[in-house]
Parts: sequence; structure tokens; C-alpha cells
Amino acid sequence: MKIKVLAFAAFGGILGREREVELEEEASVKDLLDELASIVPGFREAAFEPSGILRDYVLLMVNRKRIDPERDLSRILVEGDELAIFPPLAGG
Amino acid sequence: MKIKVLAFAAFGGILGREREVELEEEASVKDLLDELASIVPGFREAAFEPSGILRDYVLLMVNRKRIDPERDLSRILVEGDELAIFPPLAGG
Amino acid sequence: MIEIGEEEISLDRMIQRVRRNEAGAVVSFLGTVRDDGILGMEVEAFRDPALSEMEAIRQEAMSRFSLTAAEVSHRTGRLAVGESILAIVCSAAHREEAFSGCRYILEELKARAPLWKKEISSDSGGHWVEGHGR
Amino acid sequence: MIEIGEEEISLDRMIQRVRRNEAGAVVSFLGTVRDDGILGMEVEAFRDPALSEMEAIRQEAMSRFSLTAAEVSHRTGRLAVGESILAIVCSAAHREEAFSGCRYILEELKARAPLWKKEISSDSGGHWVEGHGR
Repeated sequence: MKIKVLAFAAFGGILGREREVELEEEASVKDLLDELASIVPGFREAAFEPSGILRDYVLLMVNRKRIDPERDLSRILVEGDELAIFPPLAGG
Repeated sequence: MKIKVLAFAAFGGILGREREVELEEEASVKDLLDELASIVPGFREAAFEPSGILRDYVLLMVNRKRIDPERDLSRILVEGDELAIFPPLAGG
Repeated sequence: MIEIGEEEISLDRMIQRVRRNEAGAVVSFLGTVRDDGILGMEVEAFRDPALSEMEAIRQEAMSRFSLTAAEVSHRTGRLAVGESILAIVCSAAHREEAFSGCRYILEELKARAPLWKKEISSDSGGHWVEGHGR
Repeated sequence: MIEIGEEEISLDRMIQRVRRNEAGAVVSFLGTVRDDGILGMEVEAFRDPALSEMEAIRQEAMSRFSLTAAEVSHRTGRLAVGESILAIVCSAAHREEAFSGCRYILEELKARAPLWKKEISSDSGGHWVEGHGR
């Protein structure tokens, strides 16, 4: 299945502003992040602690709703879902 | 001697915005207020309590500096002095 | 710039004048004649002492809140409902200072500048707004 | 009105639009690119979610502080030193509400709207401003 990935601020520089990722059916948000880490140079270091935990400053939305990285990384994605990844907000 | 009297807001309606009052030499601020009370209808009631004390809401300036009605009514005026009389400030 | 006058206030020009490259925040306050069932308002000033007091307040705000610039304009004369009475504009490096400076000038002006307002009611009369400033 | 766009913000028109006969106070905040030894700033938005969040914040401010009207405009793209980034304008019957509403929208926007700023430095590079909002 195809999942759209949007990335902003520093993550836009690493991942590109928008890309599509091909994943197996039943893949989770965590699977998508791992796939990005394996195909995009620098993303693993930017997004994950050396221990493999997602860094504090990585914020996520699925279909434009915020998800909690503590709880929702196991969420199963479906064809057409959109993941957005960005650092803490800094507008104004 | 001649003293200029400026009056604002409700006191402007009673005394007129600007007038000159002729007083004896060595007259005080209190003498000037008494003179106004005797020559201008309505001023005594507006400015003084029935007991003869100056009302709380009467504010005074001599030569554009505020004076304290509790302390400075005995201040002696000289030719060319200007008294301003007005109610509490209400700009903005 | 401090001014008292009968002309319409140009808030936009005041804002343009306080903008600075070293300021990241501009806060403005505009006071207008509110429709409380009145026809309008008459504003009176003891002009020179009011200008001096407004300038003193402006200087206090500049140093207390590290403002980069501040302007105050107060109108006098007969004003219709909806018209501007007063504009205050402050710029500062950061938002906290700009908000605090604007608020400070507004409250001090109300308390200390010799200005008065009369509400004009429909019966061709009116009454002076009861002041709180001394 | 809530807007996010590349065009120069017209604060003056925003102020004119929130004026109402029943409002006695208009407070505005203008955020500009401050000269911190930078060449300029690049502002990025996740546009639709940012617009929804800004509208939600506007509605909260309207009801919490009894505002008569409120508008917010945030720019995106490359901005030079001194240019406007953000404008917030609130009108209310009284000054307290107008100040509080404007401040509320500003703080909530910084904390909740998906927007980011990159400081452009002289070496053709730049760095993203560390965000505090989540």
C-alpha cells in the first residue's frame, strides 16, 4: 500500500517536504518510521535516540490529527493514510 | 490684582472655560474660590459641601501645577497667577 | 510622538513610525466611542498640562519596559459613535514589553492626564463621565 | 478572518474590519522579523491544520473574553528583517477583554499552530528556531 509522508521544518530538509512510501499491508506507524530510517540517510539519527526510542521532539499527525508517540506507534495504517512529521511548533 | 481662572468639564459649564477675577493683593486660593462662589450662580453648591469644606472631587492647579486642597488653599496668589479648576480626570 | 487634536487619528501611520529593525513586536490600543445609547462624545483637554503628562508617561514606559518607540494620540472635540478617541502604539524587542508598555501608558493616561469626556445623549444634553483619575 | 499566506499583511485593513459601534477597544499585535544579526526568516506552515487550529483559538478567545471580533493573519515564505510575520487584532466593549483576547490568541497560536521559522544567516545557511509548542 502507499502512504503519503509530509515533513516540515528540519524534517522537511531530511525527508523532503512530501513523498510516498510503499509498505506491506497491516504496517504500523512504527513500521513506516523504520522504513524511512532505512531508506533516507540521516533520518534515523534525527528521529531516534541511539537506544532506538523516538526522540522527544518528533511530533506526528496521521490524517492531520495528532497522535501520541508513546501510545500510537503501533497504529495500523491503511492505503491512502497520510503521516506528517515535524519538530515542536514555533510560529508567531 | 488680576487672576486668570480656567475651568474644565462640569466646572467649565458653571464658570465658563476662562475668566479673569479681580482680587485684593495678598488674596489666597481660598479667597479666590469664595469670590467665585459669591459672583457665579451655582458654583458654591458645585464646589463646596454644605459645611463649607471644598468637595472631594474639586481638583486645582496653580500655574499648571497641582495643589493639595487640604494644605494649599491658604497659598497667596500674585498678579498673573492662573488657577485651573476641574473634576477628577476621565480621559482615555 | 505625543499629540492632542481634533483631527482623525491615523493609527496606521503611528504603527509604521514605531516599527524598527531591532523591534520584533508592535502592540497598539485604539479606544473608540462605544454605542451605549449615546449620540456621541465631547472630549475636553487642558492641553499643555495634558501633553506634558502624556510625554512623562511615555518616557516612563520607554524606560520601564525597554520600549524601542512609543506614540500616543488623543482626540478632543465632538466625536460620533464609532470614531477614535485615543491611540497608543508601542514597539519593543519582545512581545511582553510591548504589551506591558501599551497597557501602562493607557492606565496612567486615564489616571493622570487632564482630559474629560462628556456623553452626548439624544435630548441635546449630556453628562460628564465620572472620572477616577486625580 | 483567519489567513495564512505569502502576501504582505494589511494590519490597517484588519483593524478597520474589527471596529464596531458596540466595541470601545481595539488591541492589535504585530510580530516582525527582528534584526538579530540575521538576513531574514523563512516561515513554513502545515497549512490546513494550521488554519483550523487558528480558527479554533479565535473562537475560544471570542467566547472566553466576549470579543466583538477577532482576526489573525500569519505569513509564510521568505521574509526580510523588519517585515511582518503575524498580526492579531481583537475588538471588545472594554479594554481588558481586548488586551486579554489578543494575548490569548498569540500565546495559543505559538503553542498549538503547526508553523515553523528558520533564521536565515549570512552564510547562505540557516537554522530552524527551536520550538516550544507541541
